[in-house]
Amino acid sequence: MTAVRSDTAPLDVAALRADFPILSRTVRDGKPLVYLDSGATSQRPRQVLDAERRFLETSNAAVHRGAHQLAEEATDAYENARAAIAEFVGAIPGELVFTKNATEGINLVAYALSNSATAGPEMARFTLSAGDEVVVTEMEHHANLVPWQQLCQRTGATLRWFGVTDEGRLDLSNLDELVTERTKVVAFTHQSNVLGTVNPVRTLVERANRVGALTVLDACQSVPHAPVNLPALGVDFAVFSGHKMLGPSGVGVLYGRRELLEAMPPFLTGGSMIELVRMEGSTFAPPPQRFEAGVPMTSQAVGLGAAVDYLTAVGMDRIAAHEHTLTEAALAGLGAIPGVRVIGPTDLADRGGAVSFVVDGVHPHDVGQVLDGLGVAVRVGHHCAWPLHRRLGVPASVRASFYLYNDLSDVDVLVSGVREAQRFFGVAS
Amino acid sequence: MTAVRSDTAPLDVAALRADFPILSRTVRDGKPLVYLDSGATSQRPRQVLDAERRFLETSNAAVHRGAHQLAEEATDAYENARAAIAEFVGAIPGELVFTKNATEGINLVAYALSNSATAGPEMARFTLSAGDEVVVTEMEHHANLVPWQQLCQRTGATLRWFGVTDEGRLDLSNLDELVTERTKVVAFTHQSNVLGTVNPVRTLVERANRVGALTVLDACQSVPHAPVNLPALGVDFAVFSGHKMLGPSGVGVLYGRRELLEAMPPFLTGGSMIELVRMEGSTFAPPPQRFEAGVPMTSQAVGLGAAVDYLTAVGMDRIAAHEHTLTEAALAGLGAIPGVRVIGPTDLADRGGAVSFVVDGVHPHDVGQVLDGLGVAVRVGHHCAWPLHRRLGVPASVRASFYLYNDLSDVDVLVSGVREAQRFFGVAS
Amino acid sequence: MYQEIILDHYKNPHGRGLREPYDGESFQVNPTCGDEVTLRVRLAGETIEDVSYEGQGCSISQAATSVLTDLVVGRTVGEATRTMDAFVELMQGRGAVEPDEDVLEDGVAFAGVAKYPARVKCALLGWMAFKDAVNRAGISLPGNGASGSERQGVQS
Amino acid sequence: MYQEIILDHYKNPHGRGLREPYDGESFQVNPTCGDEVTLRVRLAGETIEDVSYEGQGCSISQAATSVLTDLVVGRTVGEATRTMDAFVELMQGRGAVEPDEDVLEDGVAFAGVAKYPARVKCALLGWMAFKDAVNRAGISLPGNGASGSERQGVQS
Ligand SMILES: Cc1ncc(COP(=O)(O)O)c(C=O)c1O
Ligand SMILES: Cc1ncc(COP(=O)(O)O)c(C=O)c1O
Repeated sequence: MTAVRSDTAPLDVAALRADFPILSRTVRDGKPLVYLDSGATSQRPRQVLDAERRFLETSNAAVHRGAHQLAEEATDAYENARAAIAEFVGAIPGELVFTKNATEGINLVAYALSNSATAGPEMARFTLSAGDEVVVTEMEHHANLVPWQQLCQRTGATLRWFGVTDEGRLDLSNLDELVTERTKVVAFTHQSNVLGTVNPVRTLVERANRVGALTVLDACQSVPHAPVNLPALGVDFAVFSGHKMLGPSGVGVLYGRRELLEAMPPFLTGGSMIELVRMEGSTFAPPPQRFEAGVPMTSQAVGLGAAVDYLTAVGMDRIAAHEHTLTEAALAGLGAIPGVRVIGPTDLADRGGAVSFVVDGVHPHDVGQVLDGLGVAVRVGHHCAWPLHRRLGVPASVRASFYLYNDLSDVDVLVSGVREAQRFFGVAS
Repeated sequence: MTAVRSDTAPLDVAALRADFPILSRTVRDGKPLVYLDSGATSQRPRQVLDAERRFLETSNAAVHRGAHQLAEEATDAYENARAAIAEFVGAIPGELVFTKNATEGINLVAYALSNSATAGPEMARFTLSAGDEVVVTEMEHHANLVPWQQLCQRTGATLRWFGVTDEGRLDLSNLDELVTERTKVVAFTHQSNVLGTVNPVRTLVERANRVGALTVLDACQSVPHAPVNLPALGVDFAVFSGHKMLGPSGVGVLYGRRELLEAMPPFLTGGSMIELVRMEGSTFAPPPQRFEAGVPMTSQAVGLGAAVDYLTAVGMDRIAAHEHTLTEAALAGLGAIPGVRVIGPTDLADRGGAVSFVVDGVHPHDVGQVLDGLGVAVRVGHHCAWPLHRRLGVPASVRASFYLYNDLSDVDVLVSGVREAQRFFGVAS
Repeated sequence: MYQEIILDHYKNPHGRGLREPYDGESFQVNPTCGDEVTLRVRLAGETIEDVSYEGQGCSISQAATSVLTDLVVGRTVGEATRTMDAFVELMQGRGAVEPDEDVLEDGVAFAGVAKYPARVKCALLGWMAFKDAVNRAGISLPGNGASGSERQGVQS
Repeated sequence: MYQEIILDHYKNPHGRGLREPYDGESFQVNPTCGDEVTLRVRLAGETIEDVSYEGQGCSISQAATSVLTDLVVGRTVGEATRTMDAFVELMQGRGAVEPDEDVLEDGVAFAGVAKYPARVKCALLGWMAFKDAVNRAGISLPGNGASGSERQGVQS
């Protein structure tokens, strides 16, 4: 195990960057790459690439299915990764289900709930029907919105949602009217992928607990960027994606309270998740296996295990502090440009490192294009949060998002690039 | 592009093996690894590992979501992989959906069918209800059985199945009684992962077409081992897994006829699969995007693209011929041992390279253990085909499965290892 | 990619605004960025008498729609189809297609956009709306401009 | 791993067969290989008077169940629990646990099996059935032998 840094000494970004091969490439005719799109997907350090390759060159086999030495080694590597990732979020291994991405994790919960309707009388506690309600927020990523719309469509339940204030905070003024005895699920994001807003998990969980609703936390943008202890947050379920936290694509995690995972019907079915199979019907394995049908993303889980080792060695507190510094600089730098408007909180309390903005008179696509020409990779569009953009009265925005390998010079390039876009489109003042 | 060999010149196995780093390792105190478990998962050549790493070190980004150069390159790599894989099975790119494994692909179809009940009147053609029937076979992998049991449970439809003959062939004697006007889906395996049996796709498809039932082909064990043209087979849907064909884990493929994919409701929902999202409801993108929610298994798709390039360069005809030779030798070698009984066809017509057997007086686990001690990796158990084992009157079996990197010496080690197990347990004659 | 011609059309769009009467109207959205256009077509027999539109979008989508009006107004549906096909071919050519200025006029300025796949959809948004609006006016436009596999927007 | 003692028990299992009367019965299956055991327990107060069983399985599962009968018949439920805990600890110890021959008797022969994780389930199959059968006889067996997270079989 790597040594854990819990201090908040500044990161040695230059040393860290040396671990990420892609960061030394150039784009668009020799411009150094300034990667400010980690909110969409992060880059991977050698340590993660090497761990996956080492696994594939020495121990690759189908896990939980074989008795030969490779199968044993592969199963150990896969389960050790689960244990490492569980520890990273304060959970026990049996509470972690590997999925292909966070999106699958949310769908898993939504489908398990609708499946409970036909899965036998003991599943009644999970069943939704007309009159029941699911509550989400207006700032959700589509991944934590559309599956709930679909669950409501399947079951006849009604979707309701928290609004967003002009400052980009959750409007909790009607908390008690929204979350009521009719509420079966409250699903919300820990940290907005657009605004950076960190939501008050405790307040929402307390209210949901009071009315007996399940809570589902979208932790995609929090777990990669700050220390997160999921059991301590008190949520029933949470999801995050490997590719946003230095790990491989193709692997995500669903955390679920043990008691719930044990009681829930399965979602995807097939090999490795069964207990007894007859043509007439089947019974299912205990969790987490019950929710991992088929040959899993084995090497990807191993890679994600290496990613959490890497993050732990750097120190999540230090990463959070580092991103705080970058966010502060970006808010100041962009805020100082006339005609640039940051959407989302401009104070740094309860705010993570995604900075979205619009430039008066220049469409986000065009801002992005000018930045791209300068080597700066940002995201433009609605960032899979279309209703949020509609609420804030903008069709789209430009988003810069930071990670441990960015530094203040990246912020400088971003800020001067935005000025350049204004000049190019003749809107500089 | 690599040159395609369509001749049937014998494989240069030694040269091929040099591409697979794991095959040069030793197990159990220095025994050379004899890997006969490719039916569970295959190993990966350098070319695939390198392609994935190259992608990750140069072009990694979220696909279909960004406008910067990395995002463009990543999207191109991902879509080029889709095109290469589509060509490999004779399809067009728009007919291929990337899933996490074949199991997800089958579940996708099964859930899309049950979702159609609440997805609007134009989906009525996909809806199942009480009185409708789903037909499978007794030789299915759990992945192509349990999802249909669950679909029936969700919809009230009835599951029926073809039996298996003592020789391990599909019993089609009651084809017309089983597949009737009530049948909505006929799902069956192309090649049994236990018996090696290749099923008569044409016969089943013709009957299904006659009654208007959808056909779902489990091509997990055929696409990796022989030339397969899915549209030419006439099936409506087919699935296969990357990890069984030299590609990464965490990526599978669902093939669907364009017209069906375009008409079907979505399964997993979230980012990248939408057309328009409002809090009140959403509409969905055309296929294949409609079925690819969330950030996909990007580098894994790229790796699978490299795998089909590799397979094509070697030549699928030659691979099939090679496995034919190995299967023939294994059937002869094992068949010559008193007390060893092969389950599955012993004639080589319509038979692929999985050889399962039982040894009188020695439990499969114990046979496998002795083989493992000799460096031979085989699979023991029911191989996720429990009903088939029950039908054949054995609780479990030993399975050797071959691929392009195996040669006749591997068969020799297997056969002498089985004799060794008999000696050890005192049942040699 | 930002040719002077494109910026000119962006800043001074031709034919902008929604006008009555019209024979077909289409609303199209680019699902990745939310850009949208509402476009109306007025026909006189086979001839496109007017194209009017409104929407929000980037320089590329706005300019391309402006160029579109220049290219199709006063032409027959058949001529417009051929122009559309040429423009779509140019945009999907990854920079490898040599544009014909006789056919595409100001549209040749978009040759550079074809090298940026993420922006191709922007350039085609107005054309998708045009094709759909003509269809809705009761005339079926053949051509490769908006086959099922390239459908990119939403109609409402 | 195939100690002589294991092979002896495998070839000449102790206490095999299902006998009447009994107080609790359990059916357990190993889902990965289909091996199964039906096991009955007869109690006299706190004392285990008989363990009878039938099933199909590999040498390890068969021998382990045979050893089980030697270890628990004639003992109290409390003693049996301690033995079970020691055996489970040995099996889950990856070869790092030193077995106590006074407690485990012939069971020490399974120390080598602990190095083969895929076979640990085989060695524990009979013990899971035993624990469940005692439970079904109305006596709750504590201990770490079959907590939720290690549940490996099916009960019917
Ligand atoms: C015939 C067959 N079908 C389905 C599967 C399931 O494939 P996967 O586990 O990759 O989803 C397998 C392999 O495990 C198989 O052999
Ligand atoms: C807040 C949030 N939720 C959910 C997701 C979906 O993650 P994935 O696409 O990896 O499933 C993302 C990222 O795309 C996100 O930022």
